[in-house]
Amino acid sequence: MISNPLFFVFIVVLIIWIGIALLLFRIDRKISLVEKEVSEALDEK
Amino acid sequence: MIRRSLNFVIRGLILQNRIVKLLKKDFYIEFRSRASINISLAFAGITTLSVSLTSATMNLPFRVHSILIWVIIFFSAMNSLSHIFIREEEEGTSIFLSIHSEAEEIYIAKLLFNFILFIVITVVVTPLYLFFMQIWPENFIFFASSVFCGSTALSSITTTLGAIVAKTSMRSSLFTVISFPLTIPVLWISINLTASSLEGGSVDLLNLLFLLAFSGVIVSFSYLLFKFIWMEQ
Amino acid sequence: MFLYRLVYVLMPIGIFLSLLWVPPANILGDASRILYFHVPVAWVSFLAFLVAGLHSIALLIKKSEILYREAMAYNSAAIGMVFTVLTVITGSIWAKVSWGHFWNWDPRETSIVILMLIYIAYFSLFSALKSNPNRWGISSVYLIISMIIAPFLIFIVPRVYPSLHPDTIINQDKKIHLEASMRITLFFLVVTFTLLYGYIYKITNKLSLIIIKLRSSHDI
Amino acid sequence: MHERYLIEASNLSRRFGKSRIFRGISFSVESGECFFITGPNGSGKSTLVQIIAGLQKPSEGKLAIKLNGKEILESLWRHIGFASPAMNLYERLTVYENASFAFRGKDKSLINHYISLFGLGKHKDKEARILSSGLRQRLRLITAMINSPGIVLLDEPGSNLDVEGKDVLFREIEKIKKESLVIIASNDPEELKLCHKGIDLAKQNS
Repeated sequence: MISNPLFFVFIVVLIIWIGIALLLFRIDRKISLVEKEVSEALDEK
Repeated sequence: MIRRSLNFVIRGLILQNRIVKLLKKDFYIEFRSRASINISLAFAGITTLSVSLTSATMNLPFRVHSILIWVIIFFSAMNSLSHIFIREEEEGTSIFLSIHSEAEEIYIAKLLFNFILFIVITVVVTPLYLFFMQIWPENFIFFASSVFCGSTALSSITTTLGAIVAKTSMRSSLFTVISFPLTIPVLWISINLTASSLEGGSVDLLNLLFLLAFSGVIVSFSYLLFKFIWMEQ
Repeated sequence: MFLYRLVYVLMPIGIFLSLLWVPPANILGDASRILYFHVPVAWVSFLAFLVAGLHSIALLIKKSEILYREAMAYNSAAIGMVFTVLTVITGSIWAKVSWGHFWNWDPRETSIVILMLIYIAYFSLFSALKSNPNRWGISSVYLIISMIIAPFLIFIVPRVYPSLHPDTIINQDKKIHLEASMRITLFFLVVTFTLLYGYIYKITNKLSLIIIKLRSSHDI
Repeated sequence: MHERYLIEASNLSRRFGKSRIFRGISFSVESGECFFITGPNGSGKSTLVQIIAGLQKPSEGKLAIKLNGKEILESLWRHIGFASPAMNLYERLTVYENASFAFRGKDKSLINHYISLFGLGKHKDKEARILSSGLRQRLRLITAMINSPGIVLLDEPGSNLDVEGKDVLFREIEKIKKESLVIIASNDPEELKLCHKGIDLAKQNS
């Protein structure tokens, strides 16, 4: 399995997608923060 | 166009006058407190001595010698280089400084101060190192100019970074982090040059010029950008 | 925005091309398929750095919409940071496959590591300036200065100092064995990843703009 | 004196991160006028003075400083004398050196003149770090007035001063306010009496 070079290709692609997923996760968290802020601002009014 | 350049020259002359004043002020303060330069020189002396104590009998390759020289110079200079700006911020004198001088004048004065400081440190460190390690460069002029050009490039980049660091809340601990990636190319080339001069290689004019060009580029951009660091625009 | 959404179509095609359509390279075999992912990711990390630097220059020249421009530079750097880390990881895997070591301090590797350090320094500077009203100016100056130094690093240092290893397999591979189909695939994936970068960048910028508008309308 | 200065501020506001210090400040002052800024602690007096001096920028609004009708865009500091408790002097320089650092003219006897005017004559060669806070305040005032600038910005000019020091200060302000533009930020009613117009930041913000 490990001697198969396609295994490494697979790992590389996986790592790239994990990285992009983390980036998306960060954006997601930022959006939820803004959501909270918006609802608080609306409550005040 | 002519009027513009004339204006520039006149401004330059006024600048000069203020710069001398600023430099004088920095040197007075430095020699009365003597805090940073003493620590730097003591640091340089102690590291040189301890390196020679432990390794003088060994026959180190020239490349290692050159790395050691630059490491000693770099770390002894580090403290005082950022100190020149940090002191203004810590003692709260930056308002007094900026209400009486142009940002560009401050930059040039500090750059000159740092440059002189750096040269003083190298002038102390290098002969000490050569003496204790019992080595002598084949081509002394090449060796001296490699050290000189490296110092010029390093002091020009660290002046700007010192100004940046002085404005942050963490100061000296941050200085190492932000200066490392930007000083690496300079250190790299300086170490190579010094090594080849110790080995007795032929004069590498291209790399010496590279170091000078590097400092020229950095100084001219810093001159333009300094006001954005120093004050809100 | 539509242009960037093309990434949904192009990315699957790109994956198909790189994994199934392209023949394996001569020496490396199937492991050469890493190239089609590693190179675009590395390209994006430099592109993001460039975009962040250009935004900083625009910010210092125009001095308007300060908060938004500052956020744009920051967002680009944030994406670039992720892609730089990905480049380092994928690159070291490839190095392991082709040279047998994870890390060799080849000039190319060195320059990407220094780029990563510049990003890290930028983010630590940014967080250390939190309470400074002039954060936009100082962080922009840092990005611009490092953008000036980057070419020295990336182009001059590898040329002045040839790598300790003679010509690497990869470099030979790139020069000699890159066939037309490989070139097309590589180009295709570079475009696709650039679009992906642009897409994420647009989204984060929109979000920053919303945050800025929200904060400024908050206390009036 | 042909130099007529004019400061026009319209709708200035300043925020620091998320919090706002003041907003909606508008005023205009001319040469020959004395303008006071008052308000409780934390209402942004010092910040406003620093904005006028160009040390900080307003977050919103416009501040225009004009000389003979033309806006000064460069080297504003050449026209300004500034003293504030936030402005520390160089501890390691002597009184004379601090004053001459601020001095931009040719005639060096003026330095001695100002030093003895504010009663620092016998402390001339002492380093600033061994001065008392009152003497430091006098030195600050010296550095603000030594160039006889067109615009004088004084933030809490009377703090730490004794009766004699205040006498000198008031006499000097009376003298310069005929030709220069003087702005005083303070809570001391005695100092505010020097000026005939001004703003109260507490009223502005409510």
